[in-house]
Amino acid sequence: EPKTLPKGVDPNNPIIQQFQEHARILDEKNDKYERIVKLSRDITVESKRVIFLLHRITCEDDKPAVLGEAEIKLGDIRKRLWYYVASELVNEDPYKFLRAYTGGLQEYVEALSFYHYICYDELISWEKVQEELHFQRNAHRPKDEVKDPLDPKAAQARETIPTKEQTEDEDAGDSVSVAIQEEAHPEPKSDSSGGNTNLKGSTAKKSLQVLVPKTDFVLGLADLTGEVMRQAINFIGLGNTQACFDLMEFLHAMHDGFLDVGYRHDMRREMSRKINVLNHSLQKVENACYSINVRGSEFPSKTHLADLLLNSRES
Amino acid sequence: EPKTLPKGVDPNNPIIQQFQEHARILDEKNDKYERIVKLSRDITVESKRVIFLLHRITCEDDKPAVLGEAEIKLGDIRKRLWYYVASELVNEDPYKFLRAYTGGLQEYVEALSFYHYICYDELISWEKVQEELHFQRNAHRPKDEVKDPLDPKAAQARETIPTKEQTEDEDAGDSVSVAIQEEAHPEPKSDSSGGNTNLKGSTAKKSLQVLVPKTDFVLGLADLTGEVMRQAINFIGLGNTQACFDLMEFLHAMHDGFLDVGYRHDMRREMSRKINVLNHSLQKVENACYSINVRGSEFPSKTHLADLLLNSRES
Amino acid sequence: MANVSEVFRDYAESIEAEHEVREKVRDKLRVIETLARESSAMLQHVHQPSGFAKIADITAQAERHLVDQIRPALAELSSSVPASQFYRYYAMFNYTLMRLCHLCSLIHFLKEGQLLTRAATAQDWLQIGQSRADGFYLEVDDYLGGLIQTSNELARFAVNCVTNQDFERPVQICEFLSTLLAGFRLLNLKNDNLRKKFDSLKYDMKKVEEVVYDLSIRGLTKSPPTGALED
Amino acid sequence: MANVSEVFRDYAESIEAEHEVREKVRDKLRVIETLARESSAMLQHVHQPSGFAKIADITAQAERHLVDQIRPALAELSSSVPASQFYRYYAMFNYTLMRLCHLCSLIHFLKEGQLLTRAATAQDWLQIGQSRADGFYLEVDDYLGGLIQTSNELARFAVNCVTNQDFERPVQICEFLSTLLAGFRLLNLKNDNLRKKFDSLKYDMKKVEEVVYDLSIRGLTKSPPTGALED
Amino acid sequence: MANVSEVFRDYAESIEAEHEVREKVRDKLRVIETLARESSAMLQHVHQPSGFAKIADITAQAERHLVDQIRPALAELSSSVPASQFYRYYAMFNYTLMRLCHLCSLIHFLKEGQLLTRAATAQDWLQIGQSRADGFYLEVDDYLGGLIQTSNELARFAVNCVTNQDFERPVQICEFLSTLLAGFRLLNLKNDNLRKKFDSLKYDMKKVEEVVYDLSIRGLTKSPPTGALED
Amino acid sequence: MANVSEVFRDYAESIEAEHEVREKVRDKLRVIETLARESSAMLQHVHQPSGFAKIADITAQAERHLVDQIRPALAELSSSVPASQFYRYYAMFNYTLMRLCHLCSLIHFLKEGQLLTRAATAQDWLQIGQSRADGFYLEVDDYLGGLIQTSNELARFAVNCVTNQDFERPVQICEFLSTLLAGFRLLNLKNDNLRKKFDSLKYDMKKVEEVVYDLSIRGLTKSPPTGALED
Amino acid sequence: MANVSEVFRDYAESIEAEHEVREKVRDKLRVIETLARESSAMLQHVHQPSGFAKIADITAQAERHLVDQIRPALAELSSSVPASQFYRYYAMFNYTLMRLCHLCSLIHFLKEGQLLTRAATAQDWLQIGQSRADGFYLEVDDYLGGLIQTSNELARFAVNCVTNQDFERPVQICEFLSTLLAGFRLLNLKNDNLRKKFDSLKYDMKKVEEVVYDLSIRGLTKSPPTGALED
Amino acid sequence: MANVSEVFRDYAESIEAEHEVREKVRDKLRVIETLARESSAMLQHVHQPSGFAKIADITAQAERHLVDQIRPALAELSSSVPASQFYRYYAMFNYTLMRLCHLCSLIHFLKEGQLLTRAATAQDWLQIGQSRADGFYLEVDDYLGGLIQTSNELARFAVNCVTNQDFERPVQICEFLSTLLAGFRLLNLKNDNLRKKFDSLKYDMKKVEEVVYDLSIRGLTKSPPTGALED
Ligand SMILES: [Mn+2]
Ligand SMILES: [Mn+2]
Repeated sequence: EPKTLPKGVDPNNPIIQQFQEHARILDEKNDKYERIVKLSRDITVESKRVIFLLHRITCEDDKPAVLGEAEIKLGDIRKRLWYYVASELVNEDPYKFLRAYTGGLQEYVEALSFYHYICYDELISWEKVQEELHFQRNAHRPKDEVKDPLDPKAAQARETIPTKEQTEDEDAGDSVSVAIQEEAHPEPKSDSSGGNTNLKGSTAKKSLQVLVPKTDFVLGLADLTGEVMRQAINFIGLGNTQACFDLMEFLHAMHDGFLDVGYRHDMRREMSRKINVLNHSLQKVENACYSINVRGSEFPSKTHLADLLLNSRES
Repeated sequence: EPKTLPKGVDPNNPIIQQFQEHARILDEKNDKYERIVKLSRDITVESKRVIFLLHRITCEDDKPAVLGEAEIKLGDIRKRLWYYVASELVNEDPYKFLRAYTGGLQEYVEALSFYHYICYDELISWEKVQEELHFQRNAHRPKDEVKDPLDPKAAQARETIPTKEQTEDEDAGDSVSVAIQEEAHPEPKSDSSGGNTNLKGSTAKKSLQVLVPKTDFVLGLADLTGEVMRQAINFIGLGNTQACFDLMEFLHAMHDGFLDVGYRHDMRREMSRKINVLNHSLQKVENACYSINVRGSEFPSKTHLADLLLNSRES
Repeated sequence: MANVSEVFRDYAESIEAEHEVREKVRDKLRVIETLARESSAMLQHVHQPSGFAKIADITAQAERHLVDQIRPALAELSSSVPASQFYRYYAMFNYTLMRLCHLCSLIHFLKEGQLLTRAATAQDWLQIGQSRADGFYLEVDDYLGGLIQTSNELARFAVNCVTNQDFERPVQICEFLSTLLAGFRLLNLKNDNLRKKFDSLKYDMKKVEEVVYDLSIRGLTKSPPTGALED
Repeated sequence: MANVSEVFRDYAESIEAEHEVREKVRDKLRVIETLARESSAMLQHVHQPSGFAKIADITAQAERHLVDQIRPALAELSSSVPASQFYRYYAMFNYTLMRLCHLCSLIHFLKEGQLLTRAATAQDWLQIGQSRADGFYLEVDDYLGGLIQTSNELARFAVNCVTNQDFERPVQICEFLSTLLAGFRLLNLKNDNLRKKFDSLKYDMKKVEEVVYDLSIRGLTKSPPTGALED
Repeated sequence: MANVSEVFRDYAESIEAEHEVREKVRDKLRVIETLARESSAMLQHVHQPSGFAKIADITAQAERHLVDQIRPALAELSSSVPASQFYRYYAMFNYTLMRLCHLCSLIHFLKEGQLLTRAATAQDWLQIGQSRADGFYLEVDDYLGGLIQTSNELARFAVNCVTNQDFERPVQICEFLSTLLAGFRLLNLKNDNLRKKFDSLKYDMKKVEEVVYDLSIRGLTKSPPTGALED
Repeated sequence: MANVSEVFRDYAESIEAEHEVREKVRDKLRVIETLARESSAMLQHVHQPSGFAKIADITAQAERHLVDQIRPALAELSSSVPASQFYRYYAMFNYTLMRLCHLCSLIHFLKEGQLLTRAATAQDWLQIGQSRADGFYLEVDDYLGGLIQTSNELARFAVNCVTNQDFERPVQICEFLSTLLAGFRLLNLKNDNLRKKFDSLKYDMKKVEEVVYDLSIRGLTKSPPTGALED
Repeated sequence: MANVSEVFRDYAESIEAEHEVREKVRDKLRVIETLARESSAMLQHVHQPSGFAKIADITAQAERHLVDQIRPALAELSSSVPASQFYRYYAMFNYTLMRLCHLCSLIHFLKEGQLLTRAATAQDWLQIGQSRADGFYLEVDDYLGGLIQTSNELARFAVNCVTNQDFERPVQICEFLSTLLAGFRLLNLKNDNLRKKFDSLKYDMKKVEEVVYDLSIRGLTKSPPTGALED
Repeated sequence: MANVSEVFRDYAESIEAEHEVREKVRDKLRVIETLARESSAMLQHVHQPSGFAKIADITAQAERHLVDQIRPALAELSSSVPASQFYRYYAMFNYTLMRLCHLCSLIHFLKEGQLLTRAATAQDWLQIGQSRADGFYLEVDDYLGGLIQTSNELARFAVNCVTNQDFERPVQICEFLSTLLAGFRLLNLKNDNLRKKFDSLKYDMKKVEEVVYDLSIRGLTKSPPTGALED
């Protein structure tokens, strides 16, 4: 680094040397932070698109195609964006850079859990999300010391994105890869004492991963409820009233969950804001179900009503 | 684009086709916006570093080396970051994306004007700043339709950064370049009616440029005053009291200027905040000059005082 | 420091110039807004029993008003915005453009029962550009925002149709909204203004579905509505 | 929806666990803060006439207090933070660490007239790690923040030295701050907390320069101070 | 500068004087607010089954209360505000005047099914001025604000009418709101507060239209409502 | 000034003492809040189809939980607040008391369909004082704040009753809210906080009236509700 | 309800009329503000080394500008505000009047070293009324607000005087502020805004006292300042 | 639910009662504040050359004013606050009490050069209680807050002493502040408000140290100040 020293500042002065070292550390941290922020923004944009894609499902028959496309997109986000975040976090305390990627992570959890709910009709678990962001060591790795956004080599290394096939089948990146220290991540003594750093059942050896703090996971789930509400309103518009009742049940379960979480201590302000939104979403769906019922009551039988609605739509 | 259509939605329905087109336009705009935001963040970081570098000047002898390094860094920012912003803005209304790059632009103006002030002892003009962000057409050009951050080709195209030499001497990018429409940017009828879109004296034909709105230019200058204040305090610490008086004069001139600007209409809230900071900076320097004088008065001659301070520093 | 004051003098002039443009734009806008308010007021009559019978007259009148009065006023606005600086002043007239799109698409729907495309809105109705190259033009966002205002109005209209004994039109509106909804679903909206409005479209859909339902169970629709998305 | 409640039960447990860690950290911190306040109180005496004569005693006492009391308390804090989650709780003890660095570098300067390096602060004085690999460690930011607190204290001290008829030490402090300033100038600081503190360092420098100036014009310095950055 | 403190003593007195006026106005206002609250409480009964049958009694009682109690209290307030400084204290009683207008127009509508004009509100009901020349007077903004409060109340009332088996009144309310809405559309509302309230009026209109819809689809309205604006 | 530090040491102790009270109060509160959260969670089930059938069970369970767990915890809190300093720490437990009142009045209404008075809440349910003389006691504001929380919950419940085919309860809720609203109208709400909540109560009332309207227009109510305020 | 729209048309006109007054006031104000800005800019030069030598010229120029340009502009503003509605539009020109008072009292002090009274400010300098009876007049609050702006400017000026080797004027300024402060202390400041400004006056006083201190400890004042309040 | 409105009427009364206490407290406070303002104004004269010579007279006058006027006014306030509800209204008079403490300690220091203890402040000067058991009493926080106001005033006074050629008193003030600072350092300040004030005390200390420095470097102090904390 050709750092110009002011005149009269002795480059051999140990204090000056020490401060040069401080400068290097601060710059590296800042550069890494910026790189992660940028990846996070990309993840946010792409996750939002997955969510929109999933809203295009209007009936059972739509599912295979849409879910297939969503799966591919999610895989791309994982392999081409999260992978680089993970690489940046090798040998770092992930909490140090959490603020840089928390936005992207929450949006990604929202998208992934929405996908999962539609596929499997259940809430995704934290383990599953964390597992998704756990990468095999033999995958392509970018240079470890990528630093200067102005350094073309470094930038190139990051942007030589492994295509889907590469990531899984090849180990094309060896020429630019650098040994990742063999030592495993330090681990908390037990899961209960430390919380959520490590993968359950995984010793996390020699692996690349992006830590998913449980709080960010749950904040992502809170956003999910907004999408579920939108879907419920959608389904009413489409005459699928039963689905609306099902989604209400799901939201009630989520509401129970957040009711418990909502009063916990040391909670981020974000959380209470999101819980507020959840309450509104739930009430919207409750009101929708109410109006289905209050109208349905004018007609003798509920099934008859459904038939009628179906007829008026499909005939 | 393999866009999955929900079942029952006829892909040949003209309305649906129309909305597919709307979707394309919205996505493109959003993608471009994101790309510019990222470039802007890089510009901000690098500009800040130039400012810090310039603060390392402690005496006349430091100048050549530091200014040389600063010039190289500013050139890099220009050729490697602004150039890509300019490419993104080809055939776009720059105001459309101004919010995406205004942060980087203001910080860049701050750095550039600080550099300029130290070099030439004068305030940089808007024309000069705008000229700096004006690029020749035969320079390397990235693909025009770079869109998807997930598309490896596109990302590669952007990140295959031209090195300093390339940008000036070669036209290496032809293989990925795409014809930029020949048509000139639309121009306002006259400079006075429209304000500050076009380069004075330039017909802006076939050129790449990043628009520098005068307001952003002036906001950058407001930040400059903060750095000038810091430098003045620096100089007192270094015993260079005359420099402090000179900088006070400069700040007085800036203060006069902003006094006028400060009460203009349609002003951004940002501006009044920054003018407030300027007032504080000025008073800090005034107080510093005051204390030089109130102390200097205890001693017979001012030059004698300077000698003494110099002695106590340099001997 | 002679050049400092030059720099600021230059800037002061440019502010002054911008200020003038803004004043001019504001004046032109004020005219358009008053006219648009008048248009809305005319179209409001379709909700009332007295106006219901003369929908054709009302829409014809509103269309004439749009062509004869709003269009020239809009042309004046358009010419007061420097072509290359459309977005510099965009936030000023943005909302008004959206409202004009709404008026166009509402009148068109009342006349034809059809969606008015962006091309037609810009070219045939408002006579402004369709893309950046045309100078003053109709942004996709504004066009879409206008459509959603129309959907809000139509949901209300469907209710009043029934009050006024028209049992056909709600079905037609239902199909229209259904198509619109399918279209909007194809868009990737950021968490912005448009997305929130899109949600209101879903509620409109629901409301109109309920009206159609009320009609069907009472056998008041001539025939069951044909699938909205299958035409 | 059985798995929903499982997910939340799991989360509730993890919150509870985190809460416990926080409580523990908070308790440990409270002890350290009280001790650090005591240390500061001891060191305050150097500003006063009564304490001025016994600087050596005071620093010795403060150092003992640091070694005997603060260091073990810090070790307890350190062991209550899971090694891999240093940054998870960082904001809780961040400021306290900075203050401890300040105490170390102040005592060291009063004793030796020298800057205490980060390595020495971490290893010899606080006995915590120097890098992420060491678990609980001394971040560069905190070390630097501590140095600036020391510079603030020394600027005040320089003034009081003169009141107490010590005309040598201000010159020594002047040189020290000068070196520190040169060092800080090498850093690229974001517009953050540290940068604002850095500005205060410049004011300290200015203040101490004035003191040295006052002494020199009155011939109260034995010899002109030697260039601060040339040693 | 000997006379300076005298000068300031003068000012101190003038400030004291203003303070006294404010105290007095505050006291008078407190009385009116209590009375207005009582009026509101009486009128609330029209929403309830028990009160529904005796609407005439309730309105008569509320009107008497207004004439016998509120009017004199308002006269006292009016006389405590110096005529030339009406606008100086305007912000203090502004909201209360609005509320009184609301009470008047609500009672009047319940009795007559008609809009109460500003002239009548000021002259006949509240007995205050109609223009600035009359001293304490009823500002247009306050009158309009009161009307909108009435529209909110009537929307709620329309709902409760149906619950109480009155199927005529909702239609009457629908026409009333429709007229009001058309009136408001003519205003170029600069006042942001009023504009927000105007939005609530639109919402009330929609609500009442839905009530009328529900009645008409069930054949519960005698005849389709006749045109509200057929002038 | 020799005794100064002694003096300060005294103060330090008194500050420490207050600190301890606060810590203790905070600990007790934490327990109560956890319990209250559990109560709320139980009562939430009445909104859900699965819980709707077992309302009696749910309220019985919640009542037991309140008597067996919350009441003793509250007694501990009460004894940790020095009687003469009730208001010194009031802001700490204020909100929690309000919430407990809400739980009591909600359970009581679900069981009995009646309003729970302040006397009963304080004496029978929470077993704390009713006036300042009793030491730790139930302030009027907190009682009222709790009632309004209950009204919010009941408005939502009315909607879910319909979803769960119970068409009687909404009418009962409507009467309850009507009574509450009439009561609140008699108060001169100085407390801004309470006034804002009062607005939410008005909104709840309107919401529930609309539910009853929906039921009655469809002939789903047995009979028109009998008057709530017929005293 | 046929006459309703006529009624609303009336209101629309009255709103339009008010709108016009506001537009006119705004226009007049804009002119004054530009002129006041120019005045300020002139007076700014007294702080600068280049301007310091020509204070008499600068103040003379500023005074001429005030008399020749600002005064007629203010007369136009005054005549555009209906006399009986002074307070209705007060908030619009309030701040500007304050600023003009500031300019007057600053020029006067620079020339005479004396406080300008409210009577003189209103009558001799601005030529507007002194009490409500005079129509457009100078409120006490505005006069006081202007004085405090002047104190802010003078505190800064005292510092710059020293920089420009003038050691007399700071003493004079010190006395002036002292008088002002004593005056303000007699006022019962209800107006929060003024109270905040009063705090800034205290701060100015302290600042100037420190300047005088710096001068006197270095023997730069001719004599200790004579008492400001010796009445 | 017949008795509900009775119940609410009860509550209405209790709310009214509280309101009356507040009104009364507010009135009493207003008197005290005016008196305290007068006291401050008297004491201000010590900063001015004219007053400097007659410090003894000024403090005597201020003390008389405090004993004869403020003390009885405070007794009236004290009796208007129900003993058991001291903390309920605490926030109303809190700040005023602090200011009275400040006046007492300032007068005392000017007379005796000593710190006034809390006991003496409460018992001898203000004649209010010292602990909660005494009813209306002097809280530690308020006493400390008052001391810090005094330190602010004394820092300013030290500067003006020098201007008025008194070179002894700054040294005395320096010792006083030093003692105070040491005392505050022993406190674990939880109260955020007090902590901010503590920072201002540190700043005052530094300022006064600089004054003493200026004196001692010029040989204007008789002797180096003797140790402040040599107990
Ligand atoms: Mn979302
Ligand atoms: Mn900067």
